[in-house]
Amino acid sequence: MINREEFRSIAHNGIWKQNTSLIQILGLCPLLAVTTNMVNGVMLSLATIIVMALSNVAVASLRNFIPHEIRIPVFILIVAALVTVVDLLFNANLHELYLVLGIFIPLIVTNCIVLARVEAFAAKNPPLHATFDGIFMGIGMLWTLAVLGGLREFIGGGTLFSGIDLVFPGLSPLQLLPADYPGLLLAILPPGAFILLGCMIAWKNWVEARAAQRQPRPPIEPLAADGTN
Amino acid sequence: MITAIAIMALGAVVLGALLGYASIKFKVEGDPLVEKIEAILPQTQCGQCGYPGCRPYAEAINKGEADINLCPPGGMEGVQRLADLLGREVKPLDAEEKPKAVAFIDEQTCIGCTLCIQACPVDAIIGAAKQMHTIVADLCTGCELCVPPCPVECISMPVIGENLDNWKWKYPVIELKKVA
Amino acid sequence: MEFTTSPYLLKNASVQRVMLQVLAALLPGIAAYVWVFGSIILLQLVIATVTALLAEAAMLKLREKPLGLFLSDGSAIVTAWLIALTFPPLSPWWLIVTGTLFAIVIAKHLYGGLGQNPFNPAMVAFAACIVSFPALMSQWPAVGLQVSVADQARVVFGLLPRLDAISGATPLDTLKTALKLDEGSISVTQLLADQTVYGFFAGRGWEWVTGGYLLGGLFLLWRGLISWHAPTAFIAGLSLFSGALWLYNPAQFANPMFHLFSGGAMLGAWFIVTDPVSGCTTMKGKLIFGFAAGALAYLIRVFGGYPDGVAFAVLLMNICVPIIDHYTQPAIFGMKDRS
Amino acid sequence: MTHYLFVLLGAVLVNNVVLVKMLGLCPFMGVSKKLETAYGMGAATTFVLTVATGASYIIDHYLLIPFGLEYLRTLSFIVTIAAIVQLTEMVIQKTSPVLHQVLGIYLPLITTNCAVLGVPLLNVANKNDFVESLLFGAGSAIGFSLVLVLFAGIRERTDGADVPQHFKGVAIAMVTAGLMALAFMGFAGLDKYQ
Amino acid sequence: MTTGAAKSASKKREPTAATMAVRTAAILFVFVIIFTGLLSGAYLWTKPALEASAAEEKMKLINEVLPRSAYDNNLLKDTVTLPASPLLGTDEATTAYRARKGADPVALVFEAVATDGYAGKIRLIIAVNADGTIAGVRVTQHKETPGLGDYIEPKKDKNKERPWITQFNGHSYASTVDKDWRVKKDGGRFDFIAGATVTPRAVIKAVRKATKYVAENQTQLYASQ
Amino acid sequence: MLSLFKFKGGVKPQTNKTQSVSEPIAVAPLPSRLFVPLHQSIGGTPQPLVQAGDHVLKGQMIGAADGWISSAVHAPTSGSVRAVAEHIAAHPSGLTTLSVEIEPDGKDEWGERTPIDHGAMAPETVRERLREAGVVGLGGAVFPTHGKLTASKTVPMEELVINGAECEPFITCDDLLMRERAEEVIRGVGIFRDLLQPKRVLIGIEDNKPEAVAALQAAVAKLGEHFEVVAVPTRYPAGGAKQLIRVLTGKEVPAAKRSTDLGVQCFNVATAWTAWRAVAHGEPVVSRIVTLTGNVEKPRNWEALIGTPLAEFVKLGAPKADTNGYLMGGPMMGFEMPAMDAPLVKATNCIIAGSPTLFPPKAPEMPCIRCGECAKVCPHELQPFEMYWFSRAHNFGKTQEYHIFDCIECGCCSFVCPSRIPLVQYFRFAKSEIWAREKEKNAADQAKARFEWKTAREEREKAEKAEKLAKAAAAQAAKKAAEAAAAAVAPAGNEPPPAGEPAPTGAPSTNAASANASPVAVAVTANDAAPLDAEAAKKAAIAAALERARAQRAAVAPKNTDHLTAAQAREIAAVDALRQQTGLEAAPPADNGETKP
Ligand SMILES: Cc1cc2nc3c(=O)[nH]c(=O)nc-3n(C[C@H](O)[C@H](O)[C@H](O)COP(=O)(O)O)c2cc1C
Ligand SMILES: Cc1cc2nc3c(=O)[nH]c(=O)nc-3n(C[C@H](O)[C@H](O)[C@H](O)COP(=O)(O)O)c2cc1C
Ligand SMILES: Cc1cc2nc3c(=O)[nH]c(=O)nc-3n(C[C@H](O)[C@H](O)[C@H](O)COP(=O)(O)O)c2cc1C
Ligand SMILES: Cc1cc2nc3c(=O)[nH]c(=O)nc-3n(C[C@H](O)[C@H](O)[C@H](O)CO)c2cc1C
Ligand code: SF4
Ligand code: SF4
Ligand code: SF4
Ligand code: SF4
Ligand code: FES
Repeated sequence: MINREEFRSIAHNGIWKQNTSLIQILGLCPLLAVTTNMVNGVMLSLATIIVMALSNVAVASLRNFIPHEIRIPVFILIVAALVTVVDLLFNANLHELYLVLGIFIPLIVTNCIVLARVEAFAAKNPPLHATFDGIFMGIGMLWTLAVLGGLREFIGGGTLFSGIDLVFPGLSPLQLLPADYPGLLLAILPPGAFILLGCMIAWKNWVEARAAQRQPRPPIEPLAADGTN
Repeated sequence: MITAIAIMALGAVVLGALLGYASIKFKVEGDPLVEKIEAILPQTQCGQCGYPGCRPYAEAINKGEADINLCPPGGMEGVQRLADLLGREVKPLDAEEKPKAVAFIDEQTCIGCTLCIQACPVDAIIGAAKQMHTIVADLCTGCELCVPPCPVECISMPVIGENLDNWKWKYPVIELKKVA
Repeated sequence: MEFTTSPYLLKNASVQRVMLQVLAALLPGIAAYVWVFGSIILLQLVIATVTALLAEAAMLKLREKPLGLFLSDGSAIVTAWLIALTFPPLSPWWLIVTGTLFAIVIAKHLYGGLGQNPFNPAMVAFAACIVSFPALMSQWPAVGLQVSVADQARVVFGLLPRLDAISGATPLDTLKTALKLDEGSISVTQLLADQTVYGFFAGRGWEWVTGGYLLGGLFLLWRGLISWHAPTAFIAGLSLFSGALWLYNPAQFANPMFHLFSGGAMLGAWFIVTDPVSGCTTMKGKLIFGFAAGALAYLIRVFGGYPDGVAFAVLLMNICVPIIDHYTQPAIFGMKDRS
Repeated sequence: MTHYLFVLLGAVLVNNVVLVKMLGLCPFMGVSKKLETAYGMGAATTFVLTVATGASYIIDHYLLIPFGLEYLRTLSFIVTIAAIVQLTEMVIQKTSPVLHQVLGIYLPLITTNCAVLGVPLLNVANKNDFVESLLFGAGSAIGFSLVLVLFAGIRERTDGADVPQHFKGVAIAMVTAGLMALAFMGFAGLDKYQ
Repeated sequence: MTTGAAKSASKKREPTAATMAVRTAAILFVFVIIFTGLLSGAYLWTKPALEASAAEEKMKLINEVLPRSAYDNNLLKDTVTLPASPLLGTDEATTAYRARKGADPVALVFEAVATDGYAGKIRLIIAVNADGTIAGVRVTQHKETPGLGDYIEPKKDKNKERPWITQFNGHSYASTVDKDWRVKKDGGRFDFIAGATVTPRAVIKAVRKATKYVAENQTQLYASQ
Repeated sequence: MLSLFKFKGGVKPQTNKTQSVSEPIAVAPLPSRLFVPLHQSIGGTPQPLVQAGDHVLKGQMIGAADGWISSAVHAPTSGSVRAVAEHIAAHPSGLTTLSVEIEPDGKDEWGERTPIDHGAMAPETVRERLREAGVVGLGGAVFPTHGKLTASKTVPMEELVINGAECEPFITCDDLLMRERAEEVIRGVGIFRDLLQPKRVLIGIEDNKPEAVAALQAAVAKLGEHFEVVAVPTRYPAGGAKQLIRVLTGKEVPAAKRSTDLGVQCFNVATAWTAWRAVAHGEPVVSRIVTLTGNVEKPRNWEALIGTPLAEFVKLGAPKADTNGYLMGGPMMGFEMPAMDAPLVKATNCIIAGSPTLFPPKAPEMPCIRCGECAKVCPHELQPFEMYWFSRAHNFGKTQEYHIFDCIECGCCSFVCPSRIPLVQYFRFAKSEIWAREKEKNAADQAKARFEWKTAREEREKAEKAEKLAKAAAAQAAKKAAEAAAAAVAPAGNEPPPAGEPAPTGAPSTNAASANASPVAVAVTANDAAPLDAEAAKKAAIAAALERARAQRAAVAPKNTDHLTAAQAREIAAVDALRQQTGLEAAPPADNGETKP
């Protein structure tokens, strides 16, 4: 099956090391287009996670029956069918959110991450690994979308969780800044999305650089490192 | 539901047939990428990459079997250019970058066994059996393949230092760092 | 010897000298501005300058560059002044500060600071702010405003509420709004006959300010700091389009003089499309850059969503600069007949 | 006639797929490091996108709508697009090695370009007729190529700039794209006369 | 000779174009059957929910302009087609919904378009009572400047108690004189937000023309099938 | 009067020439030691002809020209050779070069001098004499003069331009030469004229040297020549060959062409003078006029021996106390001498003592603000800021797109840059990187070709061995077959293939050219004459490989030399010459195939 080590490496890859948005720079359209608030971003990520997990399973299980020449059309067929199912589910159950997310639900099909993972991982690995890969890649995407969405709505309007009522009808958004905060609208508009994502990538670079600087040291205090684990 | 399946199946048959047909009809041999990769490799033919020459290494890279950081003569710059070409991540070189050197045969010691001639991949050594051999420095790529076969260890690899012929103007910037 | 390579002789020139002359060239325009809209602009200039220098210093420190050398080059001050001059004089202080920070930090220093920014920092500030705060950015005080400078300063610092009475749309904005009014209820001709809007040959009061910029621009031209190509082409682009539509229907479209001497046109022509860093560098490129910027500025002014199009036009052309420069390389010595 | 011109120009500038509609961003970021490759990608995308909008329109109007199968849109569109892409690639590879050198490596990437599926879907959403659909498709593709090439031009230049360490590479490219999007906001409202 | 031999050998290994076509088609066929089947199943399963949510969406909008208690018929079934009209600002036929209580007409819910918004068309849904007064107006689609002209949407309006768009309630074409159908700045009765007068002007104009349309055509509208 | 043309750009730095023209040229005293570098001109490095301990006479050849583009070197005075060893070069790198160290015996005794009458001799002989006499361009480029004295075969020679512009600040050696030795200069020009047969001879002198103009005009009149002496406007770099040609003739010589392609040739006045001395007096180039100026008490021009160490030379001018270094050449294009024992060479026209007041330390470099000043003054109408931008980013491909090899390194751009960027240094850096890469690439191509050849040869040898075995077997089989069925001819006809089959494999499949070529040859030979088969196949393969090598070279060479500058071309010429000399050029396949036992 899957051992702890593999699981950890898959999780680490998905969430940080091979993060789709910050490292692979894939799946940018949903990342930038729907993150006008956090809720949109999270919900679209959830949809993507479902599609990714399912399509990874499907491809990983069927991989031996798919001839090489038509693998791309078949992969796409599988992904598209799953996406449409998710699309129908959203439409039926979360109709208003469905309207907000618009064509970005069907566009999960062309989300490069999905196909990239299917090609790069699912087509070469057993189903269980593939499922986890799909889920963790999705989680990696989810947290970046959540952070970007949160940043954008906070800077743009001083709120958090706006649009939550579309998912949980009873809840209402948080107004974090005073109501007379003028709001830097730019953050919510396309330019803001690009610039803030640029800053997030720079932040990730900075974190990595700092980690790399510290790395050579470990041998000095191996015990402490063990202790924290 | 039946119409849906029928229509999609029809589409599938048409597209599938087209694709299958085309995949045979329009098949092409060879891969131009290998040529491009090979053009970046330094052609030292030294085998330090673990492949018998630059071409096999290029093919291995193309197939995804080999990493791009295995060629020491190409140096970091070679890795960088391969990474650019292939869209892969730049990795540090998997060995030390050596200063450029050429082989030198100590003519006093050479016994004319011709073993080095056979080893040299670029025919940079001239000489006949039982005669003293010489290395044509201009042709020598510094691959060191001739060193091990020599039974009397007369081949050394002196480093080519800086001279008026290979001297280069230096990068002028003294990076402006905070002075105050 | 301290020096390493030839040439060992250098002309006595420096970036600081260039920037100081640009600042000097802005003075006539500023004087007219004070005369027309009051001295509150001086406060805004100070706010912008201080913010710009602080932001520049902070960024230089973060990037470990020599502070003194770059702070004294004056380029941040040029940017700051242009921001202050393009923002409404009664903008709240934080608006100017936000704009300036945006210009210096994002548009300039993320690209490596002086000389390396592909976009005009001052125009980035303007565009970012008008997109974010359209209401604040389109309200100008009426000419000959009867409010004391002290009270105006209070407005700027938010101690007095913003009085809608003291500010309104600019002549350009009024014109544009009029275009949208009921079928022909107000024609441009009527509007331009209105003395509160129209002065001698352009927006009332604006003609003097823009005239001041023109004077400054001619000074720069005389000093050889700018070439004639970009400003002339900009003016040509703007005049050609406005002139054509004006001839087509003078009741709906204002005359070229109005367009040239209202809003940011003159400042744009002489100080903004001439920005060496973010503009084209070849002569042909400068002509294309200027002409297209003028034409786009007009289209955005009249048909687009924003009252003045100079900033967007310049930014749009900034995007094209590398490509234009690439395709307008002059023939070099000995290669002329070939191309 | 002017209507169609406005549709085309609107798609190229005012509603630019990349900077306004935010579609096709991955190739926009990925294939813009060099001017040459940007031209190649632009050409390939323009071809596929235009063909895809036409094909999608036909499928939608002559297969899906008559049988009430609108829910199969995504599926049928994307499978068709994938097949078109793969066919194009194979044909070009065989018939014109030169063209394949130029476009070859970009073609497979197009399948995962959101714009290629997004534009046909937008056509459906906007109820465009056949000519409008084609123009919208071509306009979007031209808009994509245009900003891609301009972006590549700027990136080649900023490559030489002294960008702060952590912003080097993609981060500064994102900022550049942001400022380009800001500039393109200047076109806002220019399409209301159409 | 060797190459020839190699060629024929490789031919044996590789299928001909025709067989390959058949094989690919078959495999794709199988996959398509499976996944389209899956998809169609999902569709049939969710279909009722889809239809319900579409209807619910429409009703939700209508409920905003017309209280649910005001009528008792199924609006969505009692419709009339309005041809394109300059008064409505529409350039294609639209559907109007007729609310009735018992047999009495209560109100007409229909679409109108303000053509001269600051940034393009503003789409409205308007409910006009049978007596000509406005029951409610909502904006369904617009491109006005966010943060400036978008206060016509109650959600974006800072005034949550009495959003700007509710000012129309109670006005009617007959009772409100022409001069009053203007923003206060132009001497009318409607509020506006300084710095963004274009938008309210456009909406007011559109609503006025729409009520005029209803006033002129009321009887046919309720009568026709 | 001739109507002058203009070149774009250029600058007007302070000329600082008056200091060193008040005194006439003086002959510098014999130094205690001379270090004569063997490599003093463009082209092949001369081979040393002397050894430590040899006694030499003044003018005796100590280094023989190596190849056609190369020039001989001579002993500047009589004395004994102390060593032939590495000595620091007059070069910005501070590296050493093979030099002949001579201890003068103080007699300054000439060796044999054989004047010739150039009018009575074949042009080749005259050119050979110039080559033997070490006459090289003294205008700065030190290109062997005889190499420039062949008119183009296709373009008629229109103008001969003589460069007396001397546009760099501080330098006055040509000025004084023209004033004092005008007649000999004009006679030297006469030699060039006779060799090149131009329609007109134009002598260009900057208009800030009226005395020189007058002196040359007088000499021209006196000798009854029809040379035009023209005063050209003073503007740096009016003395650049291409600028002067432009000003005097209106022609623009592109970087990719030689001026002879446009029917023009250009020589410096001092070159003309040395040519006259070499021809009419048999004196090789052993000394030259050097301006010693700058931060010295006694600026003036000296006729100094080649090889004089800098330290001994500058003493003549009494440098002031705050002197902090010495420039060779002018302040615009010169470089700082790396050490006080570096020698004067043929290229040394001027030594400037520097001081902090004369050349203040450069203010810190700022980033380029793209103001375009540099483009305005660039005489080659380049875009220096773009070249700078991409050089700085190590993007060398782009620098070439912006024509970096058209840059003549005149320094005008650095001179005006408000950001005080050492632009020229960036360009030099980029150029040397590009050259280095080009060299590496050529080496790689060569290595690849040779490797392929070697692999092919090995395979062929293997095949030959196999073939020999097979043939033996086949012969046996044939014999048996003949015995078994004497009447049957058909089987014998069918037999050869197995024998012939290895032949095509002998041609490596990796190699298209030989694969195509050899089967043809084999097809003919294999069936007709079996015994000749091996020989023929081998020959065919060799021929094919030769052909391929030639084709490859033809295909590659033009690509690499397409965008070469004159300087690069020179470099290649030098290498080519070297190759030809060592006989390696033609070597690859054939030679090795044979040397192999
Ligand atoms: C960027 C920008 C966006 C604007 N958007 C709107 C808008 O959506 N609706 C509107 O009525 N006015 C808008 N305006 C304001 C108009 O240009 C104009 O100033 C205003 O409508 C005039 O009305 P006033 O009489 O209230 O000043 C905008 C202005 C700017 C600068
Ligand atoms: C910028 C520049 C300035 C030059 N100035 C002079 C000069 O003033 N006088 C001169 O004789 N050669 C000058 N030269 C050298 C000439 O280009 C050219 O090499 C020379 O005139 C050819 O003659 P020669 O082969 O006899 O040296 C200069 C070269 C350059 C690149
Ligand atoms: C291989 C080679 C051959 C040359 N042949 C000629 C020639 O035939 N005629 C000529 O005028 N110059 C010839 N040149 C020299 C260049 O033209 C020379 O660099 C230039 O005249 C010197 O002018 P300057 O400094 O501008 O360098 C040759 C250069 C090379 C490298
Ligand atoms: C003629 C001239 C015009 C300039 N125009 C601008 C301008 O429009 N906007 C700006 O931010 N800086 C301007 N600058 C200043 C400077 O170039 C600018 O700060 C750089 O873009 C910063 O790298 C100008 C400078 C000069 C010399
Ligand atoms: S290590 Fe490099 S040079 Fe050596 S054989 Fe491998 S690829 Fe060629
Ligand atoms: S001589 Fe020796 S080191 Fe040089 S190329 Fe041949 S084998 Fe390599
Ligand atoms: S003169 Fe200097 S600052 Fe101006 S463009 Fe040239 S290199 Fe840049
Ligand atoms: S050094 Fe080169 S780039 Fe600079 S001015 Fe001279 S020729 Fe032009
Ligand atoms: S997510 Fe849209 S192109 Fe990648």
